[in-house]
Amino acid sequence: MSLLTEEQVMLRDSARGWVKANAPVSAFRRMRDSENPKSFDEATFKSIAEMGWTGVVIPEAYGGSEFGYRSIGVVLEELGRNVVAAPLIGSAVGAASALVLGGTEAQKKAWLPKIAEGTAIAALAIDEGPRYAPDKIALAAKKKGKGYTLSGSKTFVMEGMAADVFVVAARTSGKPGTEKGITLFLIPADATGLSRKGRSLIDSRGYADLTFEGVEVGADAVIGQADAGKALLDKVLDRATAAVAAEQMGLAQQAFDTTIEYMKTRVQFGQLIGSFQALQHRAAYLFTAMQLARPTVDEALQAIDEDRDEVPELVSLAKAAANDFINYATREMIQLHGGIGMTDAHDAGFYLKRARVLEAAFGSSAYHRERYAKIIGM
Amino acid sequence: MSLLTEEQVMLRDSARGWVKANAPVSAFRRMRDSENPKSFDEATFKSIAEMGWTGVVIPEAYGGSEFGYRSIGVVLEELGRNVVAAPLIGSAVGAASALVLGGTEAQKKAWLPKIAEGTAIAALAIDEGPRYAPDKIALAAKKKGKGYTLSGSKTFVMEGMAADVFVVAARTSGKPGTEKGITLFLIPADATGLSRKGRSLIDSRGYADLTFEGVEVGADAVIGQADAGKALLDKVLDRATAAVAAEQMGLAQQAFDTTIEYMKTRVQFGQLIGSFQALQHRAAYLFTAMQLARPTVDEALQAIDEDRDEVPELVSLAKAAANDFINYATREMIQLHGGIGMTDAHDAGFYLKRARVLEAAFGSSAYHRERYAKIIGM
Amino acid sequence: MNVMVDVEDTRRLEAFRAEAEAWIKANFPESLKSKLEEYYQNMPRYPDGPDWALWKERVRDKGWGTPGWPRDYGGGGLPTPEARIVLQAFTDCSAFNPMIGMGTSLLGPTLLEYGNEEQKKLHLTRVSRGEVRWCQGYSEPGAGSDLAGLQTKAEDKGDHYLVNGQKIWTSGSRFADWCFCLVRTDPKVKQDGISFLLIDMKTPGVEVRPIRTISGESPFSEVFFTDVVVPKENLVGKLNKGWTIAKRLLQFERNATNTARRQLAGDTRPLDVVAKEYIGTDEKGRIADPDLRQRIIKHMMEFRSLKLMQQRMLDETKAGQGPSEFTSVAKNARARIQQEREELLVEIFGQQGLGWGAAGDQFKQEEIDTTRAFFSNKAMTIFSGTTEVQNNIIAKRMLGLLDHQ
Amino acid sequence: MNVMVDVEDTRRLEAFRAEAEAWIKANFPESLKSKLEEYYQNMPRYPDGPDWALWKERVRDKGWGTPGWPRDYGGGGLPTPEARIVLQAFTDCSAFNPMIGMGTSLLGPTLLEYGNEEQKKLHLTRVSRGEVRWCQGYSEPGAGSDLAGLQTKAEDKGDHYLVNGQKIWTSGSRFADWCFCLVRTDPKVKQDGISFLLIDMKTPGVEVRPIRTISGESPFSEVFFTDVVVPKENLVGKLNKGWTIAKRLLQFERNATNTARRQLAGDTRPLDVVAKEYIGTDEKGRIADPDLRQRIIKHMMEFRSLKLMQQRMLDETKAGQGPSEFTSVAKNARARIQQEREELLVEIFGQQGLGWGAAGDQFKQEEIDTTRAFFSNKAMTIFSGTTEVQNNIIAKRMLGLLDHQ
Repeated sequence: MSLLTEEQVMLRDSARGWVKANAPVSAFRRMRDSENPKSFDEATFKSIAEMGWTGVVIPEAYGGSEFGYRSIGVVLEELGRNVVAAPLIGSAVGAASALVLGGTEAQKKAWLPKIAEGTAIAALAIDEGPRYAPDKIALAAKKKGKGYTLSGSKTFVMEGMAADVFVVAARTSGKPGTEKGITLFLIPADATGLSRKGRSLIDSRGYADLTFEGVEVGADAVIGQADAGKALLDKVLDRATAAVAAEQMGLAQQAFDTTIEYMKTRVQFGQLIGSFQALQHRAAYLFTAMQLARPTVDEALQAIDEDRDEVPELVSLAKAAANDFINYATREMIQLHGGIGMTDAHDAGFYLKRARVLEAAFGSSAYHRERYAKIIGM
Repeated sequence: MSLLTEEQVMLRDSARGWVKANAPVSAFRRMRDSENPKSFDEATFKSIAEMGWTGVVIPEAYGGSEFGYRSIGVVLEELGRNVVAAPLIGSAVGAASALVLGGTEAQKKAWLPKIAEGTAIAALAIDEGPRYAPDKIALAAKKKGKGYTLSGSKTFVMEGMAADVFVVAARTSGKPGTEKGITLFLIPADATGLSRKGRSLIDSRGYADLTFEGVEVGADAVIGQADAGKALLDKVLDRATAAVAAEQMGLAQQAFDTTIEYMKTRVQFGQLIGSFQALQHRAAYLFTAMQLARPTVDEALQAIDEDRDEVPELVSLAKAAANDFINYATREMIQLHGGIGMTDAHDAGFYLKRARVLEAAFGSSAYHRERYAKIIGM
Repeated sequence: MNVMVDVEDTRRLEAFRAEAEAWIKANFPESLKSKLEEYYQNMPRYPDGPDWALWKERVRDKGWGTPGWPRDYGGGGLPTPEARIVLQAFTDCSAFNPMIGMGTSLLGPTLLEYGNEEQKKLHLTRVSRGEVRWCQGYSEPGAGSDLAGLQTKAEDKGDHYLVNGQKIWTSGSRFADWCFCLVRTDPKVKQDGISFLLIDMKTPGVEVRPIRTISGESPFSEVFFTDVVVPKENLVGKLNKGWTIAKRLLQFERNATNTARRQLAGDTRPLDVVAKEYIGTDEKGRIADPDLRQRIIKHMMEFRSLKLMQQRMLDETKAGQGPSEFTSVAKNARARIQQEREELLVEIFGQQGLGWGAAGDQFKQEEIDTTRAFFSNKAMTIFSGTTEVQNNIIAKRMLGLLDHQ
Repeated sequence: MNVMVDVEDTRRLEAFRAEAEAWIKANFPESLKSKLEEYYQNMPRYPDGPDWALWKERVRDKGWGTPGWPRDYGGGGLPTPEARIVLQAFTDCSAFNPMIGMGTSLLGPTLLEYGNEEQKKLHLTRVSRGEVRWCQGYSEPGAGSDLAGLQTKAEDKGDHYLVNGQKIWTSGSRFADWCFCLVRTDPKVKQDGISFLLIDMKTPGVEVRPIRTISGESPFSEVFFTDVVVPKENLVGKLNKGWTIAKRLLQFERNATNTARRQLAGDTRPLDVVAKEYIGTDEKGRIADPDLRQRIIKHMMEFRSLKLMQQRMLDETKAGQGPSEFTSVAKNARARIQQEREELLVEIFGQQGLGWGAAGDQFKQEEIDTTRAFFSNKAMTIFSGTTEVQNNIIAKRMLGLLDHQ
């Protein structure tokens, strides 16, 4: 069944109501203009945590609601509509999933309740260069006594400047490119030898580059199995990727709605521009493309909730579809708004900018099409 | 200079006049309905030969006019406009080029005058399977005394049922895929051991599959250098490919013109369909695409006439561009004509059918994009 | 809780599915299995033979050709979920519904909404029992996208209508017994001068001329009406109010083509399998042509998206009412993707995908079938409302964009 | 024979080209070479400094800033082929034309056709000598694509016009001395109520407010006119006949942007080189990402087609007259392909292509420049007539398709 449950419909309605009341796009604009180093508004995030959305994939035993991934997708979509900036994907989906799926009881107890109540922020530290390439993890974690010493760097860590703790993908053996030898570590942001530096990206959110200079951690920092963490890493990344796709669909839906609305008010040549047939057909093509993209995202999230074998291919299908659609939708948004959309004073630029960042995050369409092809054996 | 010379403009005008007077599309329809096994009308071809178009790339010493490739392109374009069926590309361009570029004096004297005057038809026998893959020539030519014995097969030989003689690409050494070992042979259609069988393709032209069962030829059958014919073969194929692209552009131009004309006469909803803005923009996009494709074909032919080093990449650029454009133009032709274009009684189907055959002939866009990429080192 | 009801529902329906499949497997004649392709190729002409007659008889007796229609009209009288299961079960068991055609998919649902009791009783029963085949008299040479511009006229002659005019693209009319037809009963107004008339094809003055299409086949005809006498009881709905009925029927049509088996291309081989066979693989086992490979990947992913979208729409329909404007979105997406698929297949086959005539030692059946489908499916973006007309519907009815004021 | 004439022509022009290049190489100050990027980035503000002044002076004295204009107006007085060679030679010698701007490319050619003798003498001479910079007062908030819907009014006050209204997207207006402006002189009719007026930006009542765009830069401004007094001699052409002049200038504009250096992207690195650097290569030396590689190949081939098309148009223009509607085709093609190029580059750079702010140790100059160009060039399909407006022009003026009747 591809439709939302009653519970999910309620969640969507409450998220929609909250966003309308608390997070218009103008709030994001204010945050951006304030040049907040964390790149999100703390009061807004507090309110989000109070709504319970930081705990949607976390079991009740650790302070969450365990509504699941389709549910957090519903929330992210609504937030995405208004480009709400909040550390959810890295923390409440990505890092939380790592702990739920692979964490020890001690790790879970230490961090999940805090993540769920929004008092701690966790982040996923995966990329080591300009592109998403989880198969090429190189950051070295050398065995030292019972623990490990980490040396290397991570780049473009989403929500990395605000994070209290990192889930770090490192290499305990093997060469970059080999499956074996991946280990996930849970490392507090204040660990000795770990430093971070902010990166300004076009979407005005908080990204960080991390440098590990002989960071020493104990064996209790390992999440899941040491040296055989690839499967866990893949699961975590699939969950974070699907969450990104959900935010993308919300962003894209609003880009579409805003554009249609503009077509119904802007007059040129004595006519509403929405009455020009060439533009009507553009709108129809865009709408049709949206109807093709949307179910792929819902299906991927649903499949995660049902723990189906086809999760990896469905996630790649969803991310590629969401990437392509949001790229198309934001290009059309700018074009159909004409000059006004080119101004910083209009919101269209926010959608375009966030769109391109999310397209690159957790894999471009090229990455996911190739991954899909490999999975199905092409 | 990318424009036509005065001489070429005159050639174009005379071709245009001839086509209008002698070869309306209805003539092709009659030929098709007659199920002529040669798949072209002999009287029409005789008239074409009298116009001198069978000798455009052949030196004056052998009965041609040596106007060059840009000039034969001009003619092929005009013939392509009305889907005129005539054995020009394989004979008067492909095989003639092989002889001009690599033939011995004896070979030239024996065949070029006849080709030029249209009393003999020659054909290129290259493909050995469903796809154009000249790098994979396998047909074996084994040394026997001073001569060779050929065994193997050739497929989809354009104009092959009407041919009196074949230019055959064979392998005298090495494995399929290696550069060395290619030899071109000139083999009369009535050679012992050579048999042919017609193939019906959607464009109602004459194609043949050839079977070589121990066909014995002398050393004087070799065109160019034995065992090192790859460079000559490439040159011949580039010339034939560019000629195909020229026919494609004529075909596509007419598909476009016919469609625009229809838009100016067909009424629906009380309006000419050409007055609907959505269709106007479609026409504008199509026209713009045509302006991008056309110069690539002219430039490739011009470069051949000037014997530039960049011929191979320009030919691949031209074929890919012509392929893509004609595919697009014929799809739009069918769609914008609506139901009437789906009927056999309308000409649109002829354009669609010839288009898809020419797209596959001498390399798909995929083939030529990859070739282009390899040439420029991507 | 709703959840519990759902669970019970599901259990009951699963039991019914098992029952339906068992019945089909037990009753579908073995010999017809090989006729599957022929059946779909020749639609809407039925195959012949005693097994065929037997199968029709068996299905007729259960009313399963039209499982959701009332028993009074020869249907199965089943609730919607069960009826859907029966129809799905035909496909799942590699069988087919022997009653399928325009009678079951288009006229039936329309008459159920707009017909009077006599019309329903007479015509639906015949359709349910497979006794009568219907064709559609909608398009005319001058009225394609602008269907409401039709000119075939029906004059009131007191006790009957006198019909004169020409229809085109009437699929299956060569084998049809009856035609549901749009006719002009008032020339002064456009939409409001159209009526919906049922015409017996055996009436004197009806002439059918097949149209040969670019695929070489003749699945459609022109139908000429010359002084054709039609009894007044064959008018469906009110005089001059046929346009509303016509539009409703078009929704059923888009819905039907959206779920039509052959056009869903689910039955032919996956593109990547075909591509590997024709093109070969590189050292990593990938399709050897890198450019074509990327386009195949993209297409296959979009094809999967399409299937998910269709599932979504089915679920939404299940939760709501009948087909809506949303069918325009589905029709456009499916038609485009299907055409892209066939363009790709023809490219994959290379020159083997360009054969004309019958299959044999030069061209395989699969190749020839694909080439023909390539041509005939160019009509998918034209018939049942062009892509352009659907885009107008999407823009205006779904997105609320207005015409020039 | 024509051929012989062509040969002589070619020899003469080649000799002239050598001469022009020699002069430029001898006279272009070494220090300005590094300013090339800065110059284009900051257009239309000129760089400063003594070398800059020297270069301007040298070019001015030869009249080579406007080599094809009459010597009486400060131009070079050269025939068209020679003038073209001079302009090309600036680029080929890695120098630039210091007079370039809206005065040379837009106002100049327009005044040459429509200005009276006094206007030409005064304004063209100042432009040729680099003494005056111009900006364009065309678009208004309510008149973008529908330029003729403009509302800025100029009232006839006997000895002067009184101008009130607002212009937008006036590029370079912050540094401009004068503005050529479309104003409404008759509110009762649309196109026929527009006049073409030259306005001194230092007149009281003219206010310029920069607009920040999505790229973070402010290359455009709004210009407000409040009771601005404009002498009557500043009217170009006849009263209420400015629309014809305006359209002609738009053709010059499309032509200018079609050949503008920065937007031709010839100066940045080829995509495949960048891609290999950022993505790496596979075992066959191909760009390692097969999907992206195919799109890069396709783009690079189309980019080459574009260049061939531009060459063709140049040759055709040479053989015929000035810019025509064909510029609409060129503009649309170039704008689309340029935008695709930047979308690809941003994808190739990966997250390094998404930086905001100044270049430094985290983002290279090339990366930041590309990101900004990515944003600012989204305007290429909007400004100087949107893609949609150009498509209307192509459909109607070139293909002869009519409006609804």
